[in-house]
Amino acid sequence: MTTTTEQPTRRLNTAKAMVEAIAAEMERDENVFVLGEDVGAYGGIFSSTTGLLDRFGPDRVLDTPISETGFIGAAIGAATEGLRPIVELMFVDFFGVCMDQIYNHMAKIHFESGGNVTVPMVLMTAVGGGYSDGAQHSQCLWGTFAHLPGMKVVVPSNPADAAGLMTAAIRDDNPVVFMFHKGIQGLPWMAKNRRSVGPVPTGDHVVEIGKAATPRPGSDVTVVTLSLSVHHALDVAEELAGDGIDAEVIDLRSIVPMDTEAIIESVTRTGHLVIVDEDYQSFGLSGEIAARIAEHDPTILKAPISRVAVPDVPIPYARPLEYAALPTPARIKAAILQQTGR
Amino acid sequence: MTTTTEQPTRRLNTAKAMVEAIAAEMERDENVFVLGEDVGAYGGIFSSTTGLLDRFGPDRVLDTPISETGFIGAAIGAATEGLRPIVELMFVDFFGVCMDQIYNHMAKIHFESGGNVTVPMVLMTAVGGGYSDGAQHSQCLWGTFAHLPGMKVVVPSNPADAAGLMTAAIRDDNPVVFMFHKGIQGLPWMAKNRRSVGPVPTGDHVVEIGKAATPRPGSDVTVVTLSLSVHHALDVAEELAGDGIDAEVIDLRSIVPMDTEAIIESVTRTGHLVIVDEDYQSFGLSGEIAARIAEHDPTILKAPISRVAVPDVPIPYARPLEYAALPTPARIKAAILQQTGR
Amino acid sequence: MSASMEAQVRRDLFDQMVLIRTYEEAVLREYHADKKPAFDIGAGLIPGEMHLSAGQEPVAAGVCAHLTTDDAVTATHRPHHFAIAHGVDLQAMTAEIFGRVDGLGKGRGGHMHLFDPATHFSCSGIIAEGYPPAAGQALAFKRRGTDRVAVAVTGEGAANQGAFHETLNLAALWKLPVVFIVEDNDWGISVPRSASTSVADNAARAASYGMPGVRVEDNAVEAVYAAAGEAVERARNGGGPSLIEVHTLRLWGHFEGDAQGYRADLEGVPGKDPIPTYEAVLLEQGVIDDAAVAASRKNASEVVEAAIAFAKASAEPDPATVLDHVFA
Amino acid sequence: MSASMEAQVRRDLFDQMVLIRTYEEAVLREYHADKKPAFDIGAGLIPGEMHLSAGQEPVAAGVCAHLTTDDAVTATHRPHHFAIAHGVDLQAMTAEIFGRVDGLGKGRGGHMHLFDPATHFSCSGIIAEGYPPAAGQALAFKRRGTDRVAVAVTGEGAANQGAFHETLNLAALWKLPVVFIVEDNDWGISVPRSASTSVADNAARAASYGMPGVRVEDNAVEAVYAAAGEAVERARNGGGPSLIEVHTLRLWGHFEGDAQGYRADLEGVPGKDPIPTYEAVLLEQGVIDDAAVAASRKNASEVVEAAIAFAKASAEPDPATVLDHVFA
Ligand SMILES: Cc1ncc(C[n+]2csc(CCOP(=O)(O)OP(=O)(O)O)c2C)c(N)n1
Ligand SMILES: Cc1ncc(C[n+]2csc(CCOP(=O)(O)OP(=O)(O)O)c2C)c(N)n1
Ligand SMILES: [Mg+2]
Ligand SMILES: [Mg+2]
Repeated sequence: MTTTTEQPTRRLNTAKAMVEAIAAEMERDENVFVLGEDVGAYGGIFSSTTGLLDRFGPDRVLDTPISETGFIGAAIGAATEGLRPIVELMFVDFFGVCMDQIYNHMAKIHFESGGNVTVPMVLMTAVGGGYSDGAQHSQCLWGTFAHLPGMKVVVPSNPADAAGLMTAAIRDDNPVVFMFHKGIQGLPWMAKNRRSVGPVPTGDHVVEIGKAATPRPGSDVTVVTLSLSVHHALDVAEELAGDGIDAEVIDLRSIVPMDTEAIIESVTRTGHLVIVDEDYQSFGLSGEIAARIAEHDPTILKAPISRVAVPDVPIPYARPLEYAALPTPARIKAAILQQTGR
Repeated sequence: MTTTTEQPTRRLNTAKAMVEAIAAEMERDENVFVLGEDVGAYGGIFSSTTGLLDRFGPDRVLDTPISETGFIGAAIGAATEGLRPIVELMFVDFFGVCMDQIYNHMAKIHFESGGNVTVPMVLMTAVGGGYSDGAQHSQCLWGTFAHLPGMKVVVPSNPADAAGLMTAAIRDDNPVVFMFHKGIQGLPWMAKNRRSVGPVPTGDHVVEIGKAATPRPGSDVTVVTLSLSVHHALDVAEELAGDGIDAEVIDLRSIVPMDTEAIIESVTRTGHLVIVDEDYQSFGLSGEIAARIAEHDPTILKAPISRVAVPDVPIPYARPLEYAALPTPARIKAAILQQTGR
Repeated sequence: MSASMEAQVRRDLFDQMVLIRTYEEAVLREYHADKKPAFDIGAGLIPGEMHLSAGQEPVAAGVCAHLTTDDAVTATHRPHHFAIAHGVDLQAMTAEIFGRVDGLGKGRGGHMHLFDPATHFSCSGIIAEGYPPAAGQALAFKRRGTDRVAVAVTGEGAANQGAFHETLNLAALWKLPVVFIVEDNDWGISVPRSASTSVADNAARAASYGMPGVRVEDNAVEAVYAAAGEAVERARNGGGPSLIEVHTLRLWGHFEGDAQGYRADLEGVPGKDPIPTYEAVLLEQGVIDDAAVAASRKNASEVVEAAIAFAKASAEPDPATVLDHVFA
Repeated sequence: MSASMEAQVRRDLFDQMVLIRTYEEAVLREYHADKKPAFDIGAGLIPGEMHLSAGQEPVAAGVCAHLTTDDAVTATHRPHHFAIAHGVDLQAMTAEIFGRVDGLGKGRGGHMHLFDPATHFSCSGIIAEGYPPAAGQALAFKRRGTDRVAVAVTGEGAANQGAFHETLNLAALWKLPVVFIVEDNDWGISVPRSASTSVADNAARAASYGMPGVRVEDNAVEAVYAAAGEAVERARNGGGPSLIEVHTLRLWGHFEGDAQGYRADLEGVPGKDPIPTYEAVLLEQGVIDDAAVAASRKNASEVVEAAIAFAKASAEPDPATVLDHVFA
């Protein structure tokens, strides 16, 4: 089900890759439609819907009032009637105004109905900091969503995965939360990670939800991460390769389901684990990874694990503070060095 | 700062202990007041405010409309002006309609103001299942709150702690989320845990937030838990003591801050860890405990850890299903036996 | 108005109300049957919170008389009257309330979480949060070019929740075929409407959204029927949403076990029961006779007892299936 | 009305508007100064989203003229005009926008998170979520028996958020001393009010809560002043809350970097600038002369540049302090 690498590719940024995937599904299935704030003429604040209004018209690309409970709830109702909405929550930070629809309804209706009602929808939302947007506009919060059962949580790190996971999410009969990082959209108005543009397979490109990728194999230490941090980890790993440190980088791609096997397989080989997570450190992703290892076999760890995450502080505005909180390459490097005893 | 055991005590159920603590602080400080749905004449759906209206009148005990964003937000604004509100969210399950006020405002204002504004308030809320109240009225969700920085999270298991932690919470200059389990309130209309009534010290009884208790010391296995599950763990530990298994039971009492030292000290001695958590298993409390051990020293674990939590399923309605999901004594016992190789 | 109403419609409204009441009385009986002598909410064949709709039959009967099972209804924590009036299979619904495998949700949902795709019925235990999905169902109906409508129900207490406001604005803006019902039974648990609502009339709030709003007084089933008829018609014809508030009656406690110590008006309540009132009117006007009343009750009783028997005969879910149905 | 208004009040309104505009122009300059040639939101001395209030000066000036720093103001993601008009220390505010240690929040908050206990000023980047805390401030003022009032500000887009509804109901129910302001600048980012709001007038929504509502047209500062005067007076005298919607103008983009390609009315915008308009009226009526205008601008410029210089001279926070201030 995952990407066939033989397919021809074209180079797109992540935003464009998402849009293309959405457009292809809209072509394929008239039940697919998009709604959210500024998804129409504006094309999505983070360019996740650019051009869709022109292509599909206002009946299938709906700008909404600033009523997240109202319109996400409407998407849920529409999904229970067989439509396949893609609804955007502009920043994940706004989940607090509409979480009841998300976790008590979107995520539970299928279960409460004993499987009789399906809720096939995608809730897409922008995550991440690094550009001084402050404590209410810079969070990742994937741990918050992953803790609550009934929704898949997908977190791509690059254009090809964004496209392939978006396609998978739209075709999934379950609610899927699709969290894209602003820093890899390739936005013209934000510093771009160089990997925010990359090859995207043409044709029917689907990335299976639940399978991690290993963009860099290695033998000395396992770096488990996701989203923008994948690129920081890869940059650091490349740099340290010159010093004879061979770091493996695992890109989780989704955390519900999470590819526990891939993590355990890698750590069993390397014995060293660094978790890099742009979400808050405690009670989140890094803990869950640690627990799955500790449940499996704590002796695969040759040293205490390292967590490079946001240290339980709201994201500060001022750049020096924000970058002290974020999982920067410098912090990742320090953790790898510590793991490898250098 | 914690309970002096020499103090004279009286026997109260947990609900009454909470009410007494609130009343004492209302007497002491006219800035303390209570608001929420049905906190007045009804006395709180789970008896957390019984009698307060009669004692303090409608100016200090305010029934609210069913507008959680509105009245929790109002409590926040009042707190920034120096009042000390105790605001009740009737069931924690309803957090989704008001989480923005809680986590983006209550929990962040102090930080965003650089420490210039304080938000001294208590958000108290009922948690827990076990009486077939279904997927939207049976959750614990402490992991959700603990993941988000800026609020303390207190989870008492018995009358004395409920009183002492409530007093501490009201006097704390930070927002404190106070999560009380319905099953230990001692409600006349619900099956009572026998320990829902217990001795409560009279006089100025404060339990420091952040310190775990060890209601049962032991040497073979550490059971880390909180809230209602403490009692199941103690019951099982007592039973297994007859079989020569000496289980230590740690009652966390608060998870932000969490008494990591107490956990590590114990596991270092026993080498075996069972985490019992009535919240969802993944991305929550059990993970965080595992991570703190793995960060400290994974070799203190002589065996893979055991998690007895809700297995990432919405709480089912039907009793056989609900009890298959809850951390029952039977599941706790099985985990301890597995840890101890029996 | 009643004079001109067809006798059959009036008889149907009466029968519907009788059926609902008979059901609620049977649930009441079963719910308490094995919670004696000490009430324990978690014990017995029907555990958990139980919000019964006795007294509010006129609302469900009057509204649902205009619907087919192609239309959608989203109800509240107090959902039985609407489920019954909308034609949800009574046996599957009852089995769900008993937590059995033949229940609508195979025992996963329970009394506040009844989902029936066959009749597009659903409900939610979270205040006012059934409103937004109803708008979405209406959106789906509209996009598909059908004339189907969605009905969304909430209480007067819930009308102060943000979701109420957001959904009314959205539905009006998009001219969705929704009929919003507010059941004003004067109470939100222990809080009277005067302590929750800054105005006397939620129907008047419809003006905030540019939609028609009416308030039906006196729990009058025929007035509900008339108002709902207009609103459903408008929605079917592309005229957009409407709001109907009905001043109804909570005949019993908020939930079972509620002693209602807070309720000053308690003494007058039984006298306001809408069913004897309506029965007397219909008898007086010769629309029904004593035999018809007896037949109505007998039929209701048979149907209800069959549903209860079905539920009791259904198996309890196997604990080994606890992880089923989290994902499709 | 303007004829009868004291000349000094009118001059003060003008000066206030000039000060605000001068400030926003200076922030605009500094914000873009080091983001050239390629705009990068995260770069430069002032990073992050920047929502400037140019064009909306009449609202803040007209409302805050009735307040003292004992009163509270909660503003939005677009907070500068209200902060300035309410008397927040300009230097500490500017230092915060520059992310410096002498800022209101020691660099933790930023432009959308300005908290000033000295003037009871705060704001929030979450739509409409400043409304509920304002009600709480008003509750505190009322409980203490003071005549202080709380002003809560939001945009017309935000008026469709649930928090708006909940807070208006609560404030009306409890007769809290709040004045609710809706700044209708026709747009919520790229969405025109016709695509977000089912009615033409948010002031009319006040009726849903039994509170007075007025709409001020034409961005008219003196009409705002008059309406706010009444509303503040009512609140101080125990008359409860009011709602004022002002039809104002978003002179620039939603945030800096917004090319406004979606905005059909763009051409006409500069001509609607409220400051030259008001200046012309006051000049014509002899309330001010050219010298006064020049003095107003010069004073504003000095104050603003001093604030910017102060901010630039303030130190950046030490990364080692990143964990400070999470808890008191
Ligand atoms: C968001 C939310 N808040 C609170 C509750 C608890 N609750 C359940 S029913 C109820 C009262 C509802 O009153 P109303 O809307 O008038 O409906 P009624 O019970 O009278 O039918 C409350 C407060 C809830 N279920 N959801
Ligand atoms: C709950 C929430 N939803 C969405 C946003 C993103 N957002 C920021 S400003 C804005 C538009 C606000 O429009 P309006 O209320 O009219 O204020 P204006 O910007 O015009 O001053 C939006 C949608 C937000 N900050 N909070
Ligand atoms: Mg009611
Ligand atoms: Mg606007």
